[in-house]
Amino acid sequence: MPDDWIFIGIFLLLAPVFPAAAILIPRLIAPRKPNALKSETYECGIETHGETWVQFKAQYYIFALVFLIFDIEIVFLYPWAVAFDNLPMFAVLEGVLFILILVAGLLYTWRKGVLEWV
Amino acid sequence: MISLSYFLVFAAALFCIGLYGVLARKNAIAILMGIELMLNGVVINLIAFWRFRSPEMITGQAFGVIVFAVAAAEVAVGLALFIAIFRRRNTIAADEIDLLKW
Amino acid sequence: MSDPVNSIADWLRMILSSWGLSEGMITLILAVLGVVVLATFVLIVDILLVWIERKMVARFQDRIGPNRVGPFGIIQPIADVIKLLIKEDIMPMGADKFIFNLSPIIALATVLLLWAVVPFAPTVIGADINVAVLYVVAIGSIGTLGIIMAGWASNNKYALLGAFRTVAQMIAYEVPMIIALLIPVLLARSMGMQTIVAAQSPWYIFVIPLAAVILFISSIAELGRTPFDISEAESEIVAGFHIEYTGMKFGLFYAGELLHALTVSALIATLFLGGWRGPFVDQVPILGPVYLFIKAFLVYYLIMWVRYSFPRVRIDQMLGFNWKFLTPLALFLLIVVAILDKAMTDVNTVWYVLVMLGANLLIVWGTMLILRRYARTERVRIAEERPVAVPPETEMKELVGQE
Amino acid sequence: MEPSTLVWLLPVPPLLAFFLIVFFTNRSKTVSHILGITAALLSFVGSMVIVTLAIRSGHLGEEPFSSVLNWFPTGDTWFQIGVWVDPLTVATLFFVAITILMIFIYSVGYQNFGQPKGDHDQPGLPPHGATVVDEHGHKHKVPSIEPMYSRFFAFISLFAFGMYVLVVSNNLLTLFVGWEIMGLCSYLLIGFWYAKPSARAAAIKAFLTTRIGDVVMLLGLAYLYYLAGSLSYDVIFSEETLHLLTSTGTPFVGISAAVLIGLFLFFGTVGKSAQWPLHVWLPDAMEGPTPVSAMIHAATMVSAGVYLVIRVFPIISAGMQHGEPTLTMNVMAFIGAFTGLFAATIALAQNDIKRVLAYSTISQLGYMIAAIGIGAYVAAAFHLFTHAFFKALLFLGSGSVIHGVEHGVLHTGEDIDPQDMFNMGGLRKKMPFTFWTFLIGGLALSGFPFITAGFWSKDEILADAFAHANWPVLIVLAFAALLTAFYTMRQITLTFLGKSRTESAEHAVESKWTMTLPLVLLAIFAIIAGWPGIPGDFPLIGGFIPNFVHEFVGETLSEHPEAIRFSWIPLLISLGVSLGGLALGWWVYRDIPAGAPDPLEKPLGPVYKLLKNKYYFDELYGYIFVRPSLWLSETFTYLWLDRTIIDGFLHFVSRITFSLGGVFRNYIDKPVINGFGDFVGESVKRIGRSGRYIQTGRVQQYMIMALIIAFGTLFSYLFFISQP
Amino acid sequence: MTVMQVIFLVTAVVSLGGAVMVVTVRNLIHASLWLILTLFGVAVMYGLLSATFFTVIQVVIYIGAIAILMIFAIMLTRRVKQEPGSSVNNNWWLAGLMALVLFTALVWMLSTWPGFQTTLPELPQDFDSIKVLGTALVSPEGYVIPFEIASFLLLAALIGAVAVAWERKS
Repeated sequence: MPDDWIFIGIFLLLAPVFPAAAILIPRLIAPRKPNALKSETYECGIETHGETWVQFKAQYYIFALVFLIFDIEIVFLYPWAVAFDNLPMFAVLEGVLFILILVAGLLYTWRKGVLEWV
Repeated sequence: MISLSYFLVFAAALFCIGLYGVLARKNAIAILMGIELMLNGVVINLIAFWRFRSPEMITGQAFGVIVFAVAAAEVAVGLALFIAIFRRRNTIAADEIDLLKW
Repeated sequence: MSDPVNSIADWLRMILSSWGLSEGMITLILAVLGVVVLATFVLIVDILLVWIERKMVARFQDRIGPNRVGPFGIIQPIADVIKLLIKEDIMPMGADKFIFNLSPIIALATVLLLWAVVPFAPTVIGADINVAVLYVVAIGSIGTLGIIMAGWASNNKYALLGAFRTVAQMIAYEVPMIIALLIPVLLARSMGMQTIVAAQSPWYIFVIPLAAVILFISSIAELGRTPFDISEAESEIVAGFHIEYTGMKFGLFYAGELLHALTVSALIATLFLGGWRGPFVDQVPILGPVYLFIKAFLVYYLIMWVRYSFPRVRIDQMLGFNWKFLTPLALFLLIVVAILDKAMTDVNTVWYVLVMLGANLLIVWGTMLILRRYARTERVRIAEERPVAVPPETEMKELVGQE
Repeated sequence: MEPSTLVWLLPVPPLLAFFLIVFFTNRSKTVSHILGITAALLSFVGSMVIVTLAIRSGHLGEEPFSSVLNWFPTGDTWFQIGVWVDPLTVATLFFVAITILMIFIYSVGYQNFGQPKGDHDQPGLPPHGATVVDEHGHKHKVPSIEPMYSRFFAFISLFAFGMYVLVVSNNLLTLFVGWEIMGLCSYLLIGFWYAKPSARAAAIKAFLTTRIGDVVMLLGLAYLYYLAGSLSYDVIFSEETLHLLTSTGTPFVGISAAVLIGLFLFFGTVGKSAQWPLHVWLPDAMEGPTPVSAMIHAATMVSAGVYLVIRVFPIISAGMQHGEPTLTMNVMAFIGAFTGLFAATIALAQNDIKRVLAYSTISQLGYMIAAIGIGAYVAAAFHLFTHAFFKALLFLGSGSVIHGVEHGVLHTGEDIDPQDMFNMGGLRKKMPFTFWTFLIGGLALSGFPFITAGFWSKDEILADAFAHANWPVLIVLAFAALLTAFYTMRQITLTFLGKSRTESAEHAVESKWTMTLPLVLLAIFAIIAGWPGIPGDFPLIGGFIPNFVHEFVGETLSEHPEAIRFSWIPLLISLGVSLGGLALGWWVYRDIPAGAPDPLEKPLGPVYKLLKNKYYFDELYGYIFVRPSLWLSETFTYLWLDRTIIDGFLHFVSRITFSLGGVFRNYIDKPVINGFGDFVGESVKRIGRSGRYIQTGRVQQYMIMALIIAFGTLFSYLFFISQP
Repeated sequence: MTVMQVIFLVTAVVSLGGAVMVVTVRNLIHASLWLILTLFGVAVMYGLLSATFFTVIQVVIYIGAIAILMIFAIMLTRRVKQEPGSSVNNNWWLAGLMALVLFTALVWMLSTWPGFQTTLPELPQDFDSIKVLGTALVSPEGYVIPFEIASFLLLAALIGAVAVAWERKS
């Protein structure tokens, strides 16, 4: 078990090495003649105008929000699922209740029309 | 051999750095980041105490789970508030949100 | 000699221990070796995938596909790699260099990392950790981070827009994916891949097919492939978050996407198609990887089939499909499965499977009814007002007038 | 620390230096040569520690310092690599360490460190000199620094690594590994100025010629491993193995395995130590920079060949009943003696100062081989020992001479070969250090009686030949010794004595201390290195210093060779040949006017032409080796190895460091330093301002207030109230 | 110096350094990336404490969700990439002092506590903390009330956040 985590850790350390190598090799063999025109940001071929920092609609945030809330449930539901064997029906129903409360939140956002991408 | 002190000191340091962020940063989101750091310090404490003091009871981990939920809720609401404030006042610099003064 | 991987590992262990190395050091060295071997193997498969994908799309589109370089053009990917290697990589002005370089690395590394928990055989697995399923989710979310970093670092509003769309889509579809992953975990009572594979008699695809379907769909969305490829909708946002990437960096995104597809297939195969399970696998463990890859490539073929058969959906349709259909369905399925499973604690397997399967099919049927009604109303709504096409010559006049 | 552990560490520093220089510090010449010299110094110190420990522990022959590691499993046993320090190793280690260190230091001066960049130098060509303008506005041509300075140090570091590996290894395979590393290094270093066609050709020549020997040697190793099942010294030199080798027959009628293996291994030596017929590469190897010639082609690498045969002497002499030499030994005696004479004759007619030394090296190595051939184990080791010192000294001295003359050439702008002895003369006054040290070395080489080291070792070989009543060898070697003395004196006279024959020689100047210091130190060794080898029963001075070499090195063999008793004849012979040769040489060449031909040319006639063209051996071999090799050198070494891999990697490294610097600046310098400055500057103002209003409406200030109060109460509680 | 200590120290240094960067750098996106690094270090800490479930949860929740949320919020509340002016308010030095005092006080108090140097006890045999946690979370004598309340908390957070952040298109 600890060995497996050592493996994971080493993998975490080594996995970036391969793509990093793939990025570094071109630095050695690829030509590098940057010029102002070449490093213009690309916008369908026309000149770029305006600030890159465009204002985003709040809806992105809302989606991330809903996602976050549903993400939290895994903290509770995965142990619940793993421990399923030694749970009585009552405990199962508690889990179901948990889910239902979250679904209520989903229904609220739905009703409020947040999920409509406008 | 690694002992409880390691984790406690680490958690304390994390907590204090977070505190500094909360007290000193202008940008509200940065303040929120500081709060996240503090919460992490707390959870580390919980887990460390569970591991070192009472590994057979699960209390520490249960508390940690709850703290996770709280942190998530706090971030969600806090950021929502900042977005609303930004929409009204076009800034989220904490020291420009000072309508409540003498 | 039935299990070459472990016998080689033991042999190395013997040599190292005869050098008087400490046990921990040996474990470390072996782990490093394992990582390198696994990653290299996966990357080679990845290079092969380019060819397979291109051949497949060619077949779907009634072409021949790469056929010049090498037999059946199988050397084509190598040539592509070389080309990418010797292309000049351009850094857009105002880009955040470090993050700009970091994100493609993350994009490929995260996909590689997923293979750490894919079981190849009863005894061969990178790391048999007891939270493997969540590990998959976690690594996936890091991948999301890589995309957002790419979009931000490019200093290009289209890249940023594309990144945001992609991330919104990925996190949105992560919800049904998590729930769909939760269901096999619930049946197997564990998050460890080996345990889940071992628990699959029969394969979960026969027990909870709906979960498999949900996972399949949400995985496709996670991959950002057609029909969910608004992240690189050429017609809307030029190429998505990697618009500014050239040369090998773009190649890394591309390779990462392909490999991610295969990885997801392997995971689906592991969770629902019994992973390495198959005839004689207990006598000959070396068969395990073969079965696994057969199943994985089956799923991968399905993904490609979907990709080359469906048009792209609009972003609003896509998000709506997720929040209003997939997520509730997944949650409902989870509730049903949980209750049924607890209710049938001491029922023999055959009945158990039959009931579960029936429940799934029932849910599917119900869903179909709802969908049909929804589709009807939708058709009616669309049928009413419709944009009228402008006669071309007026357009021409306007254009000329503008001159 | 356990001695064996230290022995393991000996080869490490040069290897590290190599990688560090190649990968990281290639750009900075200073750092590079500091790295290289430090590595050499570390290994030197380690070796000296080993030597002292070895001499302390009385009976090193019985239990040498050794330790082994498993390398790869062979069936049920392991192939083991390890280190092994016995008296022979100690002696070799001693001179290897010293010469290597000296040459490292010398190279700093020789490659013109500290001189300006050349006007039109490019990598791959020797520096052409730079123009500097002094305060009066006069332009001067001065020597310019070697463009590939760092790479030079990287290469010689790698070479030092190879040599150390070879010396300390406890089995023939790792010895062979070090052997090959040195082969590669000599290739790289001879072809160091790869843009010179002659250098390229010489590199290829050296590489391929030695390869021939190595292949045969590898055959020998394989056969030996096949029979003995191991290559470790302690196994293959054990009684039963030797007996096994002698008893097993071979496909060749009447040749025992021992003889065959011995011949194979000896052929490797023939390649490495440039014995006839594979001697051709060594003179051309003088194309490399002079420190390389000194290091590789005098002090260490060619010595490695002799070291090998001395090392495997038990195999060579296996089956030797009561002084009856084996077939191998006869072959060696013949080839050694022949090479000794043959090379000496060629050396007579060479005008290039370095070539003369090269041929003398060949002939001296022939001496050692011949000594082994007649069973004079200790004498061979002894001569190897002393020869390393004075030959290194001579080469470095010649390098110094060339350097001085080049300086003159740059000054006068004449178009002459600065290595041709006929362009020199009268350098005695110009370069006193070089002259005296060179003189000492030359006398040692020609065996000047009683003082110099060369005399004792050479005399011992002759005495051995006499004692074994091996007349042909004795006569040939004696004659070779005469010739040696003759051409040595010829060299000294032409170079230093008389008056200068060219403007450049007039303007030659003494070299920098980095070059003269090693000369002086080596000169000291060139004298005293012989003293511990004075035979005990030598008249007058004998037994003054115990015949240490014989006692110590002799221990290496299982049965110690008994010291041969003193007799007057070999002594008189060596006295005669050395003094006679020296006198003759001086008399013939005492005053040569400028532009005059070699006085030997007329009397010898066609023979002289034959000698001058080295018996046309190059032309003979040219068709076999050089042509196919040119392609190899062009494409492989130059284009791929050099340009792509090494340079490319260095560019990559430099970029990394650059970006690192940026990171430091942004994340360390700016926030910390500047932040602190501002803090000190404005803190007073800030304090005043923040004290003004308590209620600012700013949440964070409220929090701070709350915290202050909370801490205050808490601490006051803890300190005052809760104290019992 | 056991392996565990080495890992711990490296992780501690990295994550604390990351934390410092979080509270110091101007660019908020960079701050959030540093935050992610720190959170990752904390995840490794959980791993060292053999709370592997928390390791993955940390990555999923904090890096996968909260960090993304923050980056979104940053994007939403910015018109220009770099805000002019200092990134900290006027009494940042006081804040730093507070943090320092608190830290010293904490360490001092902890160091006086006898259990400070507790060494690592062995985990009970076949102890699957996830199973136990799952059981405890929904068992009436365990944490069922916090469990359900947490769900309500999340519901409230969701509704509240949506209500605050969502403006109806007019």
